[in-house]
Amino acid sequence: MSRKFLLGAAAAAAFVATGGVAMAAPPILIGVQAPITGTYADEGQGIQKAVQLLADEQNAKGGLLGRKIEVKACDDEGTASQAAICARQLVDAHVVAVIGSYTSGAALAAEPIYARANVLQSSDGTSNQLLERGYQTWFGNAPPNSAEAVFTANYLVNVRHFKRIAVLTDHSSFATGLADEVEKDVKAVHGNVVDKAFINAGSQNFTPVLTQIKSLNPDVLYFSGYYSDGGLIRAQMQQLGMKAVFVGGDANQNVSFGKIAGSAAAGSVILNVPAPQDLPYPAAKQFVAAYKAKYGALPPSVYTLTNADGMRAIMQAIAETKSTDPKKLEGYLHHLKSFQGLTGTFAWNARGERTGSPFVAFEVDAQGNYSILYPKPAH
Amino acid sequence: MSLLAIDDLRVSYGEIEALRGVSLSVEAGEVVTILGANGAGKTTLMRAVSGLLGKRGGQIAFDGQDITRAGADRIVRLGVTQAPEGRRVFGTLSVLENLRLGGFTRPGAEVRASIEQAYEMFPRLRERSAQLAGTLSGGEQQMLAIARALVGRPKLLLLDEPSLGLAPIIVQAIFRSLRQIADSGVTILLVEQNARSALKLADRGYVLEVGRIVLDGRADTLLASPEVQAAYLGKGHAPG
Amino acid sequence: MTVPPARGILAYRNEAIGALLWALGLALPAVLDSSWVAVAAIFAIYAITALSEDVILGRGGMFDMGHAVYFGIGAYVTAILNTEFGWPIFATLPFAILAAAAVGALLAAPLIRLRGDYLLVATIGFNAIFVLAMQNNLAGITGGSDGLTGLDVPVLFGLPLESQSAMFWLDWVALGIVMVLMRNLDRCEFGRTLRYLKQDELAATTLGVDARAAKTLAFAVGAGLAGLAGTLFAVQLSTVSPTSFVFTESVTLFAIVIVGGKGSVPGVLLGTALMFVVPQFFRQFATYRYFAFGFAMIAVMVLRPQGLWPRRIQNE
Amino acid sequence: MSALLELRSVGISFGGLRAVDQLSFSVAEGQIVGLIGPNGAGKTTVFNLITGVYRPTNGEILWQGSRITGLRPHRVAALGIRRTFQTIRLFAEMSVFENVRAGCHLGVRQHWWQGVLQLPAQRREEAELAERTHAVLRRLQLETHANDLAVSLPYGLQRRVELARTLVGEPKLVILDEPAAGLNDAESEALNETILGVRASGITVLLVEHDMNVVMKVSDHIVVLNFGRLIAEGDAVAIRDNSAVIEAYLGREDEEAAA
Amino acid sequence: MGTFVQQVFNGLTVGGIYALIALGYTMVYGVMRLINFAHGDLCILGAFIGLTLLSGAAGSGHPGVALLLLAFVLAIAVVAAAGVLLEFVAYRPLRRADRLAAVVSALGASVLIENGIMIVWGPNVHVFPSGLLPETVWHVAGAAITFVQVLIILASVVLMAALYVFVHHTKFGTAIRAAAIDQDTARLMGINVNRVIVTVFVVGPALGAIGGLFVGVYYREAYFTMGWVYGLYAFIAAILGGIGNIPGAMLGGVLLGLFNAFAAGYISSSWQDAITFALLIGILLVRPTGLLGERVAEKV
Repeated sequence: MSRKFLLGAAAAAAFVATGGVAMAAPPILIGVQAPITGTYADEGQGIQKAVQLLADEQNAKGGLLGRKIEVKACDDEGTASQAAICARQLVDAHVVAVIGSYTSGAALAAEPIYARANVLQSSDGTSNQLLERGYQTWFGNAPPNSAEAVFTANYLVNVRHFKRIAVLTDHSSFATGLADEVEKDVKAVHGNVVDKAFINAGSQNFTPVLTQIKSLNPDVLYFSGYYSDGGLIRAQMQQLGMKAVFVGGDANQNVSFGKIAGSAAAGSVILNVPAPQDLPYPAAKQFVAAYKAKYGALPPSVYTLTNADGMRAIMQAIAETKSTDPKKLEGYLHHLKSFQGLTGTFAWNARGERTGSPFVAFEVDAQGNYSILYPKPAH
Repeated sequence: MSLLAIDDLRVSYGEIEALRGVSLSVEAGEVVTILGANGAGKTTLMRAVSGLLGKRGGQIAFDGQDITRAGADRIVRLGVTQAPEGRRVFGTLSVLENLRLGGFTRPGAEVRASIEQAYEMFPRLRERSAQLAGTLSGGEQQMLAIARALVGRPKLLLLDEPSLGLAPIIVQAIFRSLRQIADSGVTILLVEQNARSALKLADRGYVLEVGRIVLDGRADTLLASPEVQAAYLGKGHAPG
Repeated sequence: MTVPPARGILAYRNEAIGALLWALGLALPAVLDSSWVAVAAIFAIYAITALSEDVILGRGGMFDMGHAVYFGIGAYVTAILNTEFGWPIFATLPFAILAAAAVGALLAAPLIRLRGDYLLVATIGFNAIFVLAMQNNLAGITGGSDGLTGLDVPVLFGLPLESQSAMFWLDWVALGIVMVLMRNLDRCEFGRTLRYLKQDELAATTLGVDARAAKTLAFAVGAGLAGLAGTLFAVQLSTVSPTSFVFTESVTLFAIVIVGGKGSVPGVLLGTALMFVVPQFFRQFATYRYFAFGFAMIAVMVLRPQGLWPRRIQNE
Repeated sequence: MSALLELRSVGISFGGLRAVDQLSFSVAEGQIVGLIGPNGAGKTTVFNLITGVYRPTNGEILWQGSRITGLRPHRVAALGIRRTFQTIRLFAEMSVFENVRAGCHLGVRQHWWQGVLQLPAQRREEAELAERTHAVLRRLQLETHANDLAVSLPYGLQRRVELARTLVGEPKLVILDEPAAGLNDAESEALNETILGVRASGITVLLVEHDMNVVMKVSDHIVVLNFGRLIAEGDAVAIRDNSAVIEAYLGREDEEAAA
Repeated sequence: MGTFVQQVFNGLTVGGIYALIALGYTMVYGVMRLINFAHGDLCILGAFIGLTLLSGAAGSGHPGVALLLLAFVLAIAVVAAAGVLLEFVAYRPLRRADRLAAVVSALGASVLIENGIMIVWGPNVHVFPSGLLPETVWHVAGAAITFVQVLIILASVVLMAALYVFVHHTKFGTAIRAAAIDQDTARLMGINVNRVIVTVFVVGPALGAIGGLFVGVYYREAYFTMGWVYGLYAFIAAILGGIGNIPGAMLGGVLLGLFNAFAAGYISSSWQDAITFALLIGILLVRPTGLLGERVAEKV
């Protein structure tokens, strides 16, 4: 901990001691660490906007504990070195909690700094390494790869009975991790993986890889990467006359998927926690509407919403514990039985992993709309 | 009125002053040569006249028009072409393409006629018309450079060191061609190391030293002048 | 045009100012909060990397646009030896330097025949290959796209350098040493040999300069210093992943040297400050930050084509 | 006198063009040998073959009786062969002193790491190098220009700096490529003295030159090339009267140009 | 067999796009010895402008082909204007400076344009409207080839042939080649070199904008960082062919497309780029100035 921090703490203590109660209470600071520029700028800006939106809504209702919420954003550009600097800046600004970052790599570089300073961190990062060090301050807000992989393997092998499964991923930490787990879990349920191939995210030209996969005659192509590539892969599959079903991992769920895939989108399957616009939860619909009203566009991806859930959970913890003491907040979140998120009802285990998210399989229709394919809706 | 009139011309490269107030004139139909040691500013003068260099002061007038600040392309259009030092042919273009570029500012039909004339003067170029200029020998490249400048139908032809680095026998041939060009009525301003041949060709001459004209006069006078003999002709080496 | 005489007072005055500024820098942790100390520490690390790039690009005149490779090798060697084999950080340092230098020499040997822009593309190619190799979890020890995490804190004479300030001092001392080495490089035959080669390779070889050996050595020295910086980087972040060593990082290092001034130690330091530290002040304008950054790069080059603090022509 | 340098049937082609063909001649120790011929005859190519810039396609080059064919330039330099260039190649951003000191490169014994660490032995050597450099500068009357930027000097002086740079390395053979190019007649006469002075200090000289005033006066032996082949060799008198040489190179003696 | 033919067509399509973009690199390099690192971003700017026009006009009832042509013309015009502006602001002042200064200025311009696109169009992926062009698919020797692919391949061939004729068989084209060899001497011929440079900065970005629009039409998406990706590939294509050499850029682009397709298809998709780069480096070691580049023998 730096000298400055100690000085700040001393000053704060002195402030309280001299009866600063009569004055306006200082705001509760929430940090956002996200890639606001660079390759992931859309996701980063989405996270920043979502958190700001939630803070504004709460402030309109009088804030929390009688204090305003103030959001401090820091651009980590999606790189480790900038992430580490952001983390220190946010810690020095005395934030209570930080939402972000978007990429596992940036979250990883920041994680120990938040942990040492006792600042809560809620990110959509799903890399296992985020959990390995057992920091109490970590709260993953996206469903872990492991749970998604188990669901995916079961869906591909036992529900759809695919006989020849091709797995495709990009080189990102998240997508390779998910692809690896899916491959492992498919084999565990005695499925047949005929190929595991890679694309370069953003390179757009996927036909060479797909041509090769086509020659192996798979009946399904599972893609663990992101929607901007997924939509193109789907379109290029159709162009090449591939008959295989397209099944995409959660990162394919985005309004743009259908637009990019165009007429090819119809029949694609995407596995994820239920998306807000398809969820019965009024909160989700209301949030998406408010986001669109304020920023003129839909959130870029489901991760905007999972991070929003991180923010909502922390606000809830502050409200319920009537405190901003990190120890109390951590305890509250770790012991929460079920959190009503925008992206489903879930909780956190001791490692800060998101648990209990129900996965579903969506089918995309020709208009790019989603309908739940599996499990069949109860009603 | 002189065809070319240079008055108090000053040119610098950064802090180094290459020309420190040069004044000279060339009348229509004349051959004028500029003598001087290496580094005296001869090439700088030629490049300045052609508009390749900015001027710090002074004035250049051609055919009654001020061209001190004119762009190189405009000066060519007015009728001043140059065969630069070191020949500078476009090595990866063919001989014919080089010649055509020489007529870049002229109408097509005229260029065809000019190229024909150039081929008559330098028959070797016709033989090598399709060859890449870079594969020519040094002497042939010099012929090409001169021919290329002629295709532009100049009123004033600037020649910068046409004999540089050539064998004596080629130098003789080049000077014979220059005589022929001069006789056809083209005004020539010639910069040359080979002072004796240059003065024999020229009507008048100037001696340039460290950016200044130090001597000028009729060519035969200069050839006989003891200063010129001492500095530029060497002592007592008779032909043979 | 006369060149200032050899080893004049001027030459020493600049050195004295440099030494003084470096010494003052040691006090930074007393006046900055920890995030700015971290910025200063990473500045020192990038400055070493940029100086090492300058050995190849500025002094050697070889267009190396894949320098992040050597930086990355240093970082990965330290991370692998520490996390997989449990070596103490400082024990990994010589191996990080040597491995980076060896790779530099190995890649340089065939490449230095290539001129200018062709060398540039070949080094870009190596950068891409390196990043892919790390992402593909080469030999199962690079950790794939996640990279490697959980590096130990370096321990010096039984003293753990745990705080950000301690890490900063480590980086700052390393920067000081590298600055002295760069100054010496200017004054020895090896440094002069690089200048001969850069200004006229043919003339140099006919004077007996073995161009291939000297250029390979320049690559090895530059790469080795980058390896040193890589170790410090791994320590600072306690995590190493492929994204820190991608091609755009190499481009930034390349630009730092040119913006600052090739072959000039103060220039390269200034370049690092401009390209790395200044943007830190503008985080609140996140969206517009890099738009302005691009504009600034153009402006600096147009106004000062030789770089902010160009190398002086002087006897050394 | 034994041959210091000998070319035996040396040839090289560039893209089908035979630049040098079956060329044989030798340079005896202590001689000044002139190499002349029309443009494109392959004179500079011969220099590039000897100094290892080009590798011959056939034939061999002998130095004091042993083969040096295909050695790289720095190895050739290490034998004691130094050269100048047709277009002056000085180090543009360096002073006269630094340019000339560059010629000491092969005499430097320090390892690169000694230099980078500035060890005492290295410092002593630096002082020695400086002294050697100053000695040559004095000899060629360049001392007053030592700290001037070499390329800012007048042309004639630049040629002399280039020569000083070859001499400081204490060579056995100096190869001069058109040393009189760009010099006026007065300057080239001074050059003759310099070349003779070099020979007097025990260094063999091989030169290419168009200025007959130089070649004929200083050369002990002249080799004439045309289209890459040897067409004549002998002393100045024999060459001047050789009809093949007159036809290919010197031209009719009706004008001053043959000089 | 079907797979092989398919890979060839895959390679040719992107190869054509790479070649169109590479021409801009090679032309600018030829005349100015400058690697215009902002070129890729200019091309993608073309895609964004085309996209905006098409999205605005989609559903207006006008025929797709006419709209597409209009979008092409306007995008080309804007991008060419941007290219000229760039030359004027960022490169012209540096003509006589160290060439690396201009390279860094170009890198700055790349960052500027890329982030400018982000500010104007936002950081999201933008999608081109569908249904503008026929979605016909032909089956040739077991391979599926779409209308858009054929259009791109044919248009690339036609444009490249036109450029070749312009540069090698017109008076102004010869002037461009002359200026590329020796600017000062070109001036002595009466050639206005500034006009040549402006022409190069019009033609290169215009072809690049077509390449960028083809990317948009083929993949129907555009995002702001795309310029860097395509710029790099096109630059590599230009180097592969021998930078400064126009037929070289065409050859390099097509070969790079094919390399990529075969590397991904037949060797390993996870090492696709590494294989491509290794092949590039291998070629450079054998031919240090690219496939069609001039062997610069240094005059001694």
